[in-house]
Amino acid sequence: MNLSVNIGKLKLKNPVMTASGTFGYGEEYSEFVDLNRLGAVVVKGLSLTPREGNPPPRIIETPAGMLNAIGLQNIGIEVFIKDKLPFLRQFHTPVIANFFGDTVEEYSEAAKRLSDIEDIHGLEMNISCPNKHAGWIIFGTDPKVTFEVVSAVRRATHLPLIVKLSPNVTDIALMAKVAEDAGADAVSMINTITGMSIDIKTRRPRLANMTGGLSGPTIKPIAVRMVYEAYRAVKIPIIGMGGIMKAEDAIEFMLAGATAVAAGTANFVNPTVTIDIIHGIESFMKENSIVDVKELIGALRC
Amino acid sequence: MNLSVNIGKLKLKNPVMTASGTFGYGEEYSEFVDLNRLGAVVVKGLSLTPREGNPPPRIIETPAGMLNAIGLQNIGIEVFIKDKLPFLRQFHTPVIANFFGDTVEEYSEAAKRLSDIEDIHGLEMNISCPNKHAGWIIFGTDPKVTFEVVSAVRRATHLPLIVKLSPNVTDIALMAKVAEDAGADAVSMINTITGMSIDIKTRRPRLANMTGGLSGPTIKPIAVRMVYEAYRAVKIPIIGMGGIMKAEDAIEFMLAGATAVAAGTANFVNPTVTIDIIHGIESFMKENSIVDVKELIGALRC
Amino acid sequence: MSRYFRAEIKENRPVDKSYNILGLKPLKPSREPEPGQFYMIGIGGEYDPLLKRPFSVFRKNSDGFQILYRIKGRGTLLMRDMKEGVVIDVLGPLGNSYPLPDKGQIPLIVAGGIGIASVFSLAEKLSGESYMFYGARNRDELLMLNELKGLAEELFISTDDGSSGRKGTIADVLNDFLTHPSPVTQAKACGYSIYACGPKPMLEAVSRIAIDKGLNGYVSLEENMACGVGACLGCVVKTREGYKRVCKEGPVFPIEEIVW
Amino acid sequence: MSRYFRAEIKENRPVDKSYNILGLKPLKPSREPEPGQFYMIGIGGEYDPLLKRPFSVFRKNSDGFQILYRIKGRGTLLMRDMKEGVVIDVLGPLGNSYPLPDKGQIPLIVAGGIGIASVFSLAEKLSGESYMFYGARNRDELLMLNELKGLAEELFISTDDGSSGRKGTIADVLNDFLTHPSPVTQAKACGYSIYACGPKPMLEAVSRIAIDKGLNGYVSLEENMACGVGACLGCVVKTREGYKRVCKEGPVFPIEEIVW
Ligand SMILES: Cc1cc2nc3c(=O)[nH]c(=O)nc-3n(C[C@H](O)[C@H](O)[C@H](O)COP(=O)(O)OP(=O)(O)OC[C@H]3O[C@@H](n4cnc5c(N)ncnc54)[C@H](O)[C@@H]3O)c2cc1C
Ligand SMILES: Cc1cc2nc3c(=O)[nH]c(=O)nc-3n(C[C@H](O)[C@H](O)[C@H](O)COP(=O)(O)OP(=O)(O)OC[C@H]3O[C@@H](n4cnc5c(N)ncnc54)[C@H](O)[C@@H]3O)c2cc1C
Ligand SMILES: Cc1cc2nc3c(=O)[nH]c(=O)nc-3n(C[C@H](O)[C@H](O)[C@H](O)COP(=O)(O)O)c2cc1C
Ligand SMILES: Cc1cc2nc3c(=O)[nH]c(=O)nc-3n(C[C@H](O)[C@H](O)[C@H](O)COP(=O)(O)O)c2cc1C
Ligand code: FES
Ligand code: FES
Repeated sequence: MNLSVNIGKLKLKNPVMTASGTFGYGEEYSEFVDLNRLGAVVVKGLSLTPREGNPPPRIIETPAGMLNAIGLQNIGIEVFIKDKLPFLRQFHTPVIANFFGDTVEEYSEAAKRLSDIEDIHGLEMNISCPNKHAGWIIFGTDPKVTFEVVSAVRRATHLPLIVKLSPNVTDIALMAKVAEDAGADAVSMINTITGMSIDIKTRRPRLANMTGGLSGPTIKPIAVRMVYEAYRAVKIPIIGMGGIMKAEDAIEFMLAGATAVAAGTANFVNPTVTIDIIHGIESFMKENSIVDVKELIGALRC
Repeated sequence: MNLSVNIGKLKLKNPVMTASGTFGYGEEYSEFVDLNRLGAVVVKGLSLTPREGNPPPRIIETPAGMLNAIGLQNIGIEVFIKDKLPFLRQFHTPVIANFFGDTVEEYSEAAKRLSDIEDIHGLEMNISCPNKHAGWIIFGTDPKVTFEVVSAVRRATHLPLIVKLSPNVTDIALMAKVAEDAGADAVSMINTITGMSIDIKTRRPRLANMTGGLSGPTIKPIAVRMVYEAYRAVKIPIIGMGGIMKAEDAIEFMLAGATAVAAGTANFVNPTVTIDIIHGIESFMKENSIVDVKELIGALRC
Repeated sequence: MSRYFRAEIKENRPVDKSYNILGLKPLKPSREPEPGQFYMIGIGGEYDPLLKRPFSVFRKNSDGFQILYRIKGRGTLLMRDMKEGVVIDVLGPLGNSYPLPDKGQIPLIVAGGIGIASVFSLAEKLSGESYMFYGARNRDELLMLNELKGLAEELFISTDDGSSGRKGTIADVLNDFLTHPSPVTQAKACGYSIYACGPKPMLEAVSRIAIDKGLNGYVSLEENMACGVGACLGCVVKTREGYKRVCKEGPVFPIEEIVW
Repeated sequence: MSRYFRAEIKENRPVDKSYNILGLKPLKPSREPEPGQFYMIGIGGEYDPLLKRPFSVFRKNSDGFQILYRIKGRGTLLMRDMKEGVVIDVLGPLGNSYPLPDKGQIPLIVAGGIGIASVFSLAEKLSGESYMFYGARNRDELLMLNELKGLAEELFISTDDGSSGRKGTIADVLNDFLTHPSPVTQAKACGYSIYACGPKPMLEAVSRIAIDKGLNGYVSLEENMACGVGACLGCVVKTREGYKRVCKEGPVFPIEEIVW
């Protein structure tokens, strides 16, 4: 039985990864999960310099989901390399660094810096961030800007480059195509969907930041649809995520067109979920006499 | 205590309406709900000629929500006028006719026909429908097309015109503004969000139509955010909906900027939900010494 | 008498590994259900599961009524854990019911699997006049056999694996019965009227037999439902006159109407 | 010994209208909790509610441990209905714990409302050496008074409405105690160490008193949590060194660190 898949030139021993921002720097969950078992570890989004993030409350629960407004708090690339990467180096699992910037230049510089480091095996660029030079409009919602920033990062790195798409767009297939055209090796989707919740007693937003990103089972139907739309538009692999809670969900994403998948919010509910998903995919393959997990990719019947 | 609100020149005795497609033609729920109590009854979407709709399965449940692919099945405007409107005429509650077309011309014609009829008090145009003349791309996702179709309908009717916005867009505030500029008296939001679900055993989509519209509590955080964004962009009233299950939810939408609200999927879960919401708003106003429900509109504190 | 009411759970007991009987007592006067009608049953949880689940009325009793349900997915799994004394939301009785046979017609009741839940009360109502055909996957999935015995003039059984009754489908048994009618039935019959509830392939086979033999009859259909009252247009099936709603024009349809 | 385990509910009994004690027995060996640590408790429902809820360890017992919880929102409402024998998912013990007082220091334990749940086991551990200050809204919300009596050298009580103990806030009582120390405490004390858990305004008031009087001490904080293990950065509070995670660097923080 073969579970391995490829994301560009990056070979994963199985298609199950962690979603950025939900698995810390790997260490936090290492007492529950043997990191060697994972397809890849994707770490919390990094920027050139540390970020403080938003004031609390940063998370609230919603029906079958949650809103978060962490505000991209992170320790910065240098501290990550010095304090967190050595731990991850112990494992023979690819480390994918998720990163972002406020400007195209910051994106390139961050990509360059991360590419110099041994034992970072891939980059995932988060384009759901506001562009300082364009009135703080999100990089990932304007095809022209997306093309520009992805092209710039492409020039800055030789590592496999994954572009993490924002779902807050009219046409996700177009955005995936733009990323492909700009040189991405893969796209990952979906990032959180912007939402808001108001406390009617205080009349204030329940998140200090007003709005936050919706994740969890609640967004799965939207995420699956987007993966399906993108799959028909691009040739590069898709990493599917959004509400994956169990193996069945992961398989659903693969049938829709995902080459690999990531569990995000599910880690909070079940810290061993990634391993459970790997086991579940194996059982499913056995029961259905599937010898190569790649047979599932895009195998939806219409 | 005043609960009445205005949608253009239409006066509602309270802000609670029914969401199109979830309340049939009023008759279906009249044994559970005194229709005279409602702010308005919005009927299932109508077209010039009857539509057959999609093959079953048309609905499936998702976490805290549901996907539907009814495919706009309806009896057509003429049969509605002849067979369904007489029942609604018995009540002193405004009837709002939701309608759609495949072309700009069909939209205008439908609007014209409905405007000739006594006891239709307002029109809600559903622009989440594919445009036959533009490769079946949704009317409500391209600002230019939206402007064109709303302008045409505006010319065709003297009735209060509500434009029902699609949430499957990058910038809902822009779409609301376009509707306003084209002459809408109000916007309603949100329509369902496109989603998909796959049965991993059969590898087929669980809806015969592949994709469907997501509704219910699951979409509320997204809907509230969109109402809030639109509220800052337009002066015309907003009718808020998307996952309203109880009075607290309705109030949340009003604080975000909605002048009126509609319950949709909630009717399926609790057939008396509209009345429960009206009672709940009244209790909330009493407890908080609010004399006019309009005080709640956009009263979010930041 | 509102069709939307709260009801207390009086019993919720297994009748087999994956089948339970749920006894409900409406907390206010509610309408009498007719055979073939159904209820939408609310399952706890705040918003997940969200929708009510449709179940046929199985039997009326002194408290109110019972449903017989198969534990199938997450909703019915949660239902199995609902405790006596708990109060739930119920909508119903909904839909139409089985029309009674014309005078002199012999009613042939055909049930496949959990379809028995829907036709049981019809057999009761026909008080021993019907011939009943009941098929299931295996012996264990044949439910309520004792109760059924007195209910029909004759009871024919089949199982897919032959573990009880005839091996094969219940449609085959029905076909044989109609092809070689017994002298008794032949003598009595001013024709037959068929009442079938069960999985789609079985209903289709039964319908073909009925049409072949020129018999009239009815099938009770299932489709995913949201509202149960005809408002959402979610539960349609294809008929000769276009899509019809299972919850409103159905669940019972004349056999000749359905487009399979 | 994994900090993620399943546990059987041994008891779930009301101690007051809106407070329950939940007794849990881990189904496999689990780590011993220290006073101040907490658990993330899984609540049924498939995906709604989705997240686990954080609760302090209240007491250890022979089965495992107990938590004392206030029925507050929809999660704890559902928790109240969880029955004995049911098995749930638990993560913990998590976070840091109350550092013990330096030699000779008199521990002053300050609890506001449900804050008592967190400091109770600290008082037990300090076996009668502490002075305890416990405030609540009213007499009914003062929990576990009998159990508390033996636990501290002295127990001071206040209620907002004066229905029991002194009328006013427990911070005021603490302030009085520190302003007019009894001869006994004065004789004994090589200083005090404060341990406070309760609503934010109370913790802020206690912190101000501590800083005023130059005492060191600790507050246990709450913030909405998703992961409980430091991964999501959801539960931060503002400290002099930037945001820190309640679930990892806390929930117990030195008073001087917090920026209110
Ligand atoms: C008119 C009618 C009468 C019925 N009577 C009975 C009965 O007496 N006893 C019995 O055991 N079952 C009956 N069913 C089927 C029963 O409704 C489903 O088995 C049940 O809804 C499954 O719910 P679940 O959550 O366990 O399954 P899931 O598959 O998890 O349900 C997911 C969704 O699909 C819907 N669904 C799944 N299967 C069916 C189905 N076969 N029909 C309609 N909706 C379905 C559910 O209602 C739910 O919305 C009847 C169905 C209909 C339409
Ligand atoms: C470290 C720690 C220890 C705690 N110890 C106890 C204890 O021993 N006894 C006790 O009764 N309560 C304790 N709490 C508070 C308890 O977690 C909340 O009361 C509980 O989560 C409320 O859940 P709910 O679903 O009933 O409320 P809801 O308001 O419906 O919950 C909605 C969401 O907000 C979160 N939330 C709500 N209130 C709080 C809060 N005060 N702190 C953190 N998250 C919150 C919930 O976890 C949930 O995610 C503790 C909190 C923390 C952070
Ligand atoms: C608390 C939290 C923090 C996140 N941080 C990041 C981040 O730093 N970078 C990023 O690209 N995505 C981030 N995400 C998005 C997730 O990686 C993922 O795309 C999203 O949550 C959908 O998957 P899920 O439903 O499985 O959680 C974050 C999500 C959550 C819930
Ligand atoms: C079964 C169903 C049918 C619907 N039909 C229509 C329709 O005909 N026209 C329309 O504008 N919106 C239609 N809608 C969208 C609803 O009016 C509403 O905008 C949406 O469901 C979100 O609200 P809710 O979450 O309260 O259901 C339909 C929704 C559902 C669930
Ligand atoms: S279930 Fe809504 S129309 Fe039948
Ligand atoms: S709850 Fe996730 S970091 Fe504390």
